[in-house]
Amino acid sequence: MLGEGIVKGLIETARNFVGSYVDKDRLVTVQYPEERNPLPEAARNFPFLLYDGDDPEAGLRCVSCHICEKECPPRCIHIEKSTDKKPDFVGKQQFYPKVFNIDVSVCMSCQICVEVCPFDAIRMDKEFELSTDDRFGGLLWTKKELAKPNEYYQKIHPMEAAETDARRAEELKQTQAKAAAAAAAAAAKAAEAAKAAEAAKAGNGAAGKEPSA
Amino acid sequence: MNGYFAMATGLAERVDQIFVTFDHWAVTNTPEPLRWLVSILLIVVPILAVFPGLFALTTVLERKGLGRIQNRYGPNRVGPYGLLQPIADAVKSLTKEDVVPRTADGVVHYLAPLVIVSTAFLAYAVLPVGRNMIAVHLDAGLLFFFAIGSATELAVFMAGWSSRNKYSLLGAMRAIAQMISYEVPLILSSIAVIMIAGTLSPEKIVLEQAQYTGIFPHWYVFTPWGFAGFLLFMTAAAAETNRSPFDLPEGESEIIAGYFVEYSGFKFALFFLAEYLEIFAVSGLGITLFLGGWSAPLSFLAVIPSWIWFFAKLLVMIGVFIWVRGTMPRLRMDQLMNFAWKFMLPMALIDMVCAGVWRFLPGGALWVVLRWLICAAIIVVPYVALARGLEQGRKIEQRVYRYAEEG
Amino acid sequence: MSGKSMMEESAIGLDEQMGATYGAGRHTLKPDAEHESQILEVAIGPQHPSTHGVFRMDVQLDGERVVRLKPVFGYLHRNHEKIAENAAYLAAIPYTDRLDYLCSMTNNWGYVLAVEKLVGIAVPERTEYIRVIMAELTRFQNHSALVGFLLQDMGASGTPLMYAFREREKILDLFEAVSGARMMCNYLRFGGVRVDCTPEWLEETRQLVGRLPRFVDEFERLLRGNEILMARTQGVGVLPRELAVSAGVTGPMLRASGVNYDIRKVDRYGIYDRFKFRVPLGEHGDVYDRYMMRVLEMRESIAILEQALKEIPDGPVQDPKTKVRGLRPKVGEAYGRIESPKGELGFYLISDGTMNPYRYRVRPPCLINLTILEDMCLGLSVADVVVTLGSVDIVMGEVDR
Amino acid sequence: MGSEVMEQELKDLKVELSKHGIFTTTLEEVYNWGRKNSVWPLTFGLACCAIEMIATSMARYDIARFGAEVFRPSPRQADLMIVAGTVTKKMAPQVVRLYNQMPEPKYVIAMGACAISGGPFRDGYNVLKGIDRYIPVDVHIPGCPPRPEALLHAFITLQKKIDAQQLRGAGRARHLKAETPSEYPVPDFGSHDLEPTHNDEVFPPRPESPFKVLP
Amino acid sequence: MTVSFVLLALLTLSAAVAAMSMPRLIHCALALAVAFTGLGGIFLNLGAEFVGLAQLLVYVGAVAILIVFAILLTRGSEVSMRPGARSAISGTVIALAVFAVLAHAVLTSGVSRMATTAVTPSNRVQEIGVTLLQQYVLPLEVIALLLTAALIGAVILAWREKSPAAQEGAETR
Amino acid sequence: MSSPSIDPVGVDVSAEAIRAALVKGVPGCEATVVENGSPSAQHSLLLDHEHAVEAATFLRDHAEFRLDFCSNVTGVDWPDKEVTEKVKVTKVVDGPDGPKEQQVEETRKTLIPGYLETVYHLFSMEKKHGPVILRLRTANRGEGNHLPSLTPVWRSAEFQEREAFDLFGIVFDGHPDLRRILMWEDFTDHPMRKDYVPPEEDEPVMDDGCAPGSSAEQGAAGQ
Amino acid sequence: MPEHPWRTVIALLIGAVAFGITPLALAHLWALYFSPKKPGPEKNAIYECGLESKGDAWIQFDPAYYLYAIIFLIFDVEAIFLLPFAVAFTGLSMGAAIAMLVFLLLLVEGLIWAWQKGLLTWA
Amino acid sequence: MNPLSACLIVAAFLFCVGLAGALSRSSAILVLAGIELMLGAANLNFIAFWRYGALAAVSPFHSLTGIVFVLFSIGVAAAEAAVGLALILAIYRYTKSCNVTQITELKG
Repeated sequence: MLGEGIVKGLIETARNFVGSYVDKDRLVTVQYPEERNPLPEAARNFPFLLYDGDDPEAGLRCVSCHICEKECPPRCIHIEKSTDKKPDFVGKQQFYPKVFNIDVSVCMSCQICVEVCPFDAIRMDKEFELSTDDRFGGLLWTKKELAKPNEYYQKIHPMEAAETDARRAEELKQTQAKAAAAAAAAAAKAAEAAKAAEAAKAGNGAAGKEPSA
Repeated sequence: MNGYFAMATGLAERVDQIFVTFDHWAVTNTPEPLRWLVSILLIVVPILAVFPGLFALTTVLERKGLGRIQNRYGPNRVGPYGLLQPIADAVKSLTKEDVVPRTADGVVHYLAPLVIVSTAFLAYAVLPVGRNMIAVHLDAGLLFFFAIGSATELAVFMAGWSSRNKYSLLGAMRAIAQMISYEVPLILSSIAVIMIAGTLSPEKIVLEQAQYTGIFPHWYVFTPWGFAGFLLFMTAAAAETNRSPFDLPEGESEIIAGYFVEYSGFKFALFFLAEYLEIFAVSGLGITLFLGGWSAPLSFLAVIPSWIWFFAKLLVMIGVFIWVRGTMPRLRMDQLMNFAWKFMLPMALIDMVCAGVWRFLPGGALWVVLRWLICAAIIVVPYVALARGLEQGRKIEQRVYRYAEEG
Repeated sequence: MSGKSMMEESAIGLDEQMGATYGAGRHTLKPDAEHESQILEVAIGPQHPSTHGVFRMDVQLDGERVVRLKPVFGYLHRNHEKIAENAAYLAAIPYTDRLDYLCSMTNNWGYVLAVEKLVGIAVPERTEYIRVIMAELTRFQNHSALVGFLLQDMGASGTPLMYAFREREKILDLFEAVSGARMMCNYLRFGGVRVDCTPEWLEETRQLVGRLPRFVDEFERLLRGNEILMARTQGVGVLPRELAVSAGVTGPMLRASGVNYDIRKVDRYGIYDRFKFRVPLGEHGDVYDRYMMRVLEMRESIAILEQALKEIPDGPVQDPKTKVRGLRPKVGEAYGRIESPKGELGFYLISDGTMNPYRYRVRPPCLINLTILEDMCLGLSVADVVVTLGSVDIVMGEVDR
Repeated sequence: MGSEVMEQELKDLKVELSKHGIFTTTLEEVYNWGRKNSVWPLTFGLACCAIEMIATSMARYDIARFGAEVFRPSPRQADLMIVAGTVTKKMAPQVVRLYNQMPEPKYVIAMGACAISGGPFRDGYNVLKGIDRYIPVDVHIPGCPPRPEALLHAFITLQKKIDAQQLRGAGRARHLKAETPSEYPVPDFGSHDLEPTHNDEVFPPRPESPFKVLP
Repeated sequence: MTVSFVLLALLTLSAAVAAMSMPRLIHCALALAVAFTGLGGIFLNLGAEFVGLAQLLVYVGAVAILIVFAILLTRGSEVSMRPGARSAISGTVIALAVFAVLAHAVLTSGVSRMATTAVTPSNRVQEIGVTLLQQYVLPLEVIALLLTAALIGAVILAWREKSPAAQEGAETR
Repeated sequence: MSSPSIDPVGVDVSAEAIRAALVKGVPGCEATVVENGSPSAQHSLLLDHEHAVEAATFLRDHAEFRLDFCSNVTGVDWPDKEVTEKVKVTKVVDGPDGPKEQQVEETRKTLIPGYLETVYHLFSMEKKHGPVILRLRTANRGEGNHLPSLTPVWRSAEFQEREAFDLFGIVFDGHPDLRRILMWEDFTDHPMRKDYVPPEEDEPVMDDGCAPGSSAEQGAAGQ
Repeated sequence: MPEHPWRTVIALLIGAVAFGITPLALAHLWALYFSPKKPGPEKNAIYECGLESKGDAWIQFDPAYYLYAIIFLIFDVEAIFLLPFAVAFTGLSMGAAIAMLVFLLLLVEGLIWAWQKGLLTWA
Repeated sequence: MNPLSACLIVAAFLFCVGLAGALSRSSAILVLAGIELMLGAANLNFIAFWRYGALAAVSPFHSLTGIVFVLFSIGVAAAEAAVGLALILAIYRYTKSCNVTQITELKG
């Protein structure tokens, strides 16, 4: 009968109209600036650089290996390697990025840089409120804007961060153990050497400073 | 007890007639030479204030209502509950640059929105919005309404043609074809009412319906021909005013924005205003003809002022329009025309005949039910036949689907 | 002065253009020698509410009847293939996300499948299940969005689209929870997926899948019996079976024309042979059939999802032997294809033994499904053209690449 | 003597201005309030971001709350152009033409990496490296694609920007100055590239920007 | 003779002159619609309510539309629409002559000295209906016949026979 | 994963079988099997220009093959290759003690002329098998860039051949509507060719001369 | 009031025109004082989906519209005769009603003819 | 001048405008429009005589004759317009012109 389907449709919309006043499922709007749906742990938007400790310069995990730069599909990362080195979290001497720029106006949020980074130095941020009227200044992020402390990472990706931290702690422990072993070996050697000769101070210091990789 | 009742009805009467009384008071207290001016102003100004106000309200209600149908809020930030939204829109439109295409016909382009708005306003002259509340007492009030309404077609044509835009011309042609096709059933379905009421004057038609048997009113919508006529009338009204599902002339997905593609700023707003004014006017006429105008739905509810009833009914009608808009897709041009000529027009003619039969059948006690049934049959049988014809002629059916055999 | 000459011009031009009729099974609608009304040339698009992006149709109208329709592409030609040929194999995955931007998961799968063929990679069991789950969720959201867009093209004021997106958001939430992004998931990897899904995620998905049939029911109540919808779609944009096959039309559109060809069944890629699901077939090949194919396939997707979510085993999600980064296939070539929601999505790769593919080619279902757009649309009105285009289900990112 | 007259005139002007001051201020407030609360976007999607733009107008995010769900398909009635997606060189002239055909005041949001800079596709031979090469952009949203919330945020940013605009004085909004153009040249299709490749008037966007265009 | 009559007459006549002299056909049609409106206004002014409104309904609502459609359908002819100088002059001269004769007749006949009734004759719609159906039944039926004949005739004239295939399609629908 | 090239019923659609059928069914047809070294083992058939359309029609209408579905058509560019090989040549060298035959190692450069290639992936919707891969090669990359069009056989090739024309500059003789499809009409290059150089773009750069986020090597990345 | 119904209608008409003109004038004033109009060759070109508009919109149109206009005209005139009849209907005899029925049927005949000819089917 | 003769003068002028148009304009459509104007002028005369004529006073039986006549006239005019324009359309279809002079020329 002509009109039957139309009436059915009308009933359906009426149900939704009335439902919007009583049923949470039929009023799904999240009123954005005031209300927000929590972002899932995995959510990603743009990369940032992690640093340990308080000093974004000294604690920066990036060792300027250029892997992310090469793998970045849209090639939005620009790194310039430093000429000198600084110790990383396990105390190994590493280069650091003199310049680390990410052009977020190009970044496609693919997370490949995070995947390929062997140093846990780059991670994805969840921040998305980045609209700006400054075309270049606001969208070219330098090392200063990119560096975020590990605590921030722990806050936005708790599970992932815990895993990374555990792994790094393990790594650190291993390195320290190795260093300790090396130190012990060196000490033993030194003791031997001391027995053989009297000059043992210099060797001790060198062993402590340079753990075998 | 009786005294209270009388007092209550007296008070109700007073409230009901408050505007009329004020009108009289103001006119009689004006010095003689200015009297005509005041009396006219007291008619014109309320119309020019109330209905555009209603338009503003409706735009926001429509947006919110659609929102609710679609599981969302709709405008709710501009002013309390988003009610100031139309004012913001008006300010924006007012200060927006006005662009007229180089090759357009400037004068006609400028005149089109003015013509369409003025004719839309004129229709309110014969609309009784309450007891004794009608702007102009015309013997041929309904004819006036239709005559004024027919000027809209030319205005639409002016808008579409003068823009010299392909979409707008297509939209205008669609709009005219649609309007002329649905104007016939619109007039014919109201003729049934005229036949029974015996007058072209809207106020008298309302008075005819404002009688009660027991507590039930004599609205024409409660008769078979009236019910069918009401549906036909409102369908034709939706088409006349380009409302969904008949909004082809401004079918966004096909011809961008129809005949006002090239209009910007407040001229565009005027088109919208006119469109909504027409919706109100023609809904108001539908209410007047079939739903008892300003009369209360039950006799004891007459204590509520008549104008409240009128506007309440109008709001309900607007609500239905919004509801339909939120539900239905749009018809296609040929379907629209077929529907008008092959369904609406025959049904309207049959409805007229039905009204004639109703009048000539005796209204005695036994006959009440019989008359009702006979008239209902006169309506329903052709309805089924015509609907079948529409469906089968176009091979429209719910299909059953097969699945590939498992391989 | 201009009137007459222009009329003649357009008439002559039309005749010339009409002279060039060609092709197997191509319909032509020759305008009558003496034209009652003048031909109106209208461009629909590139900015038009119903061309689903930046598509353009140069239409010639006789009144409202279409006598000629030329699709114009390239407004979103983003050089996907060239970029992928200049990048490593891995770097192409996020670009495939942006091909058919409604269905990043299936795009990933198509590409990953081609690379797996090229290199010869085995995929862990659990991964296969995850891929099926993702693909079917994608298919579901794509089809529901399509039905919404189709109704939008028909002039419904957004309601079906809103309902479709309401459900789509829920599916996108799932995608985001597992892959980190709503639309551009970049989730699949050669020989696996990037990260495993958690048991909680699977549980949430199960719950959502349990609720999806209700949504389809609502959709059907709203639309299926609607007389206007039926009148607008039945008998409109008919695609005959032979033409569909010749034109290489694939996906629901092909099946609406009655050809039983579903790559999930034909190639049995992944683990689709383990699931029981049916392939709905249309009879008339019109817009209504195409619309109904989507609705019925949504139900089949739910069936597959239920089975997959029940049977999904534990295990690794990445083939440990596969080098995801720095992949260097042997010299050779491979063509891999999947049944994406829109049709056959194929990837053709030629390796010259370097880190970058020598030739990277996408076989876009949308573009090829558009081949017969003109044949379907001739003689229809503009409104029908819009609906017919809507029923093809195009995404310009894939058409133009 | 001349300077005295000037001073007197200046004083009169100040008095006059202060008389009108309140009026102008309130007018400005109303003007900005109306504009910012009634931003009608052009129905115009280019690529992936368009889907997120649509999602923004859908039930979950509901841009209608800000009164901006009135997507107008005709540029004549639109205030805001959301460049949502990759602008290819083939499309760029059309985008510029649509912008030109919008009446003042008009705003542009470049949504997503592609619209800002060509984004991931900037190495492509057919991809325009940012729409701001041809038309001025008010708000940029990075992201690929930006979340619907990000678009809402950009919208709010635009509202703030509108709200801060002055009606009078040298610092008045761009569209209120008679000398600033309202339409920008539409590039032509060349045999290898668009001609010209950018519009010097708008690109780079700020004179004080540290960026320069090298030939 | 009231102010309103003069205004309406001026409107009608100037619109009529415009309708007959404007170069662009569509403008002519629109001016013609204004002239019809003015004429309807004069009817109303004279107290003939029903007829005035009927004039508006039919002429502005339908005849004007018909003319507009006819113009749009025969667009090729819009080219040389300026009245040719010779025919314009001769036409105007003839018309002026006719006007002179008519005006002379009006002014010299007894009409101008006739006493005019002060009251408007009753013309309630109901009375029109009764008159129509009691006194003028036959003309009414003849008008119906005429209208039907006009419908059929006009349609046959305007309708181009479709190709057999198209007609078949139309019939099966 | 089941092998897609063998149909469950058992029609052999391997390249070799197709070649045998072609040579028998289309007289004069030269079909060569092109081996594919990858694990996918999708070998292809190289057809000659003269018989390509005939062979395609034959394959489409063949009762057993019924390759009615031409899925994928694409161009491939193989630019001129300079092969450098070291060859030991015996030469007569004027030594201090008279002419003398000597083994000299010489680098010889041979220029292998490039060509453009079109690849067709065929399947059968009726028999549900495939793919059968056809290849056509042009004479060279310059004037001889002509190939017969297979659009008259399969409609699905229409847009894809246009695309190959647009992006690779392969001219398909017999194509009904060979225009540029993705780039604009006035565009003169064929960007998917390996030697295409994109136009120089004005890049905004910072004062220190480095473009935002893009380093020097990225500037060249587009090529 | 009742004695001058048309005066009110005229006043309403004037009011309505003023209602339309006032905002347009205000907008014009606004443009004059604050926001200068900036017309341009591109801006004031015809809109056509972002392309340059080719060909003219003012072309010869589809005759299908004309057929409907004719039928509409005939039925419009019919309505003019029906209205007085309908008003008088309550006081009329059966004979008069039948006369009107004949009138109606004559016109319906035209409609049926058009229907059968397939004229009412939009081409 | 009494109102009746004023009406008659206006009607006469309207008639002559229509006549002038019909005679001088070359477009057949405008010729038809001119004829419509002339018919309108005639209607105006009917109404004028109905309003000011003495007939109503003389015979109440004929008091509405003018009105009814105008109604019939409107009907006839509408029929004329429909057929006339259709005729123009039909002629236009064959001659591709609705220029009156051209049409006569073509007919020879």
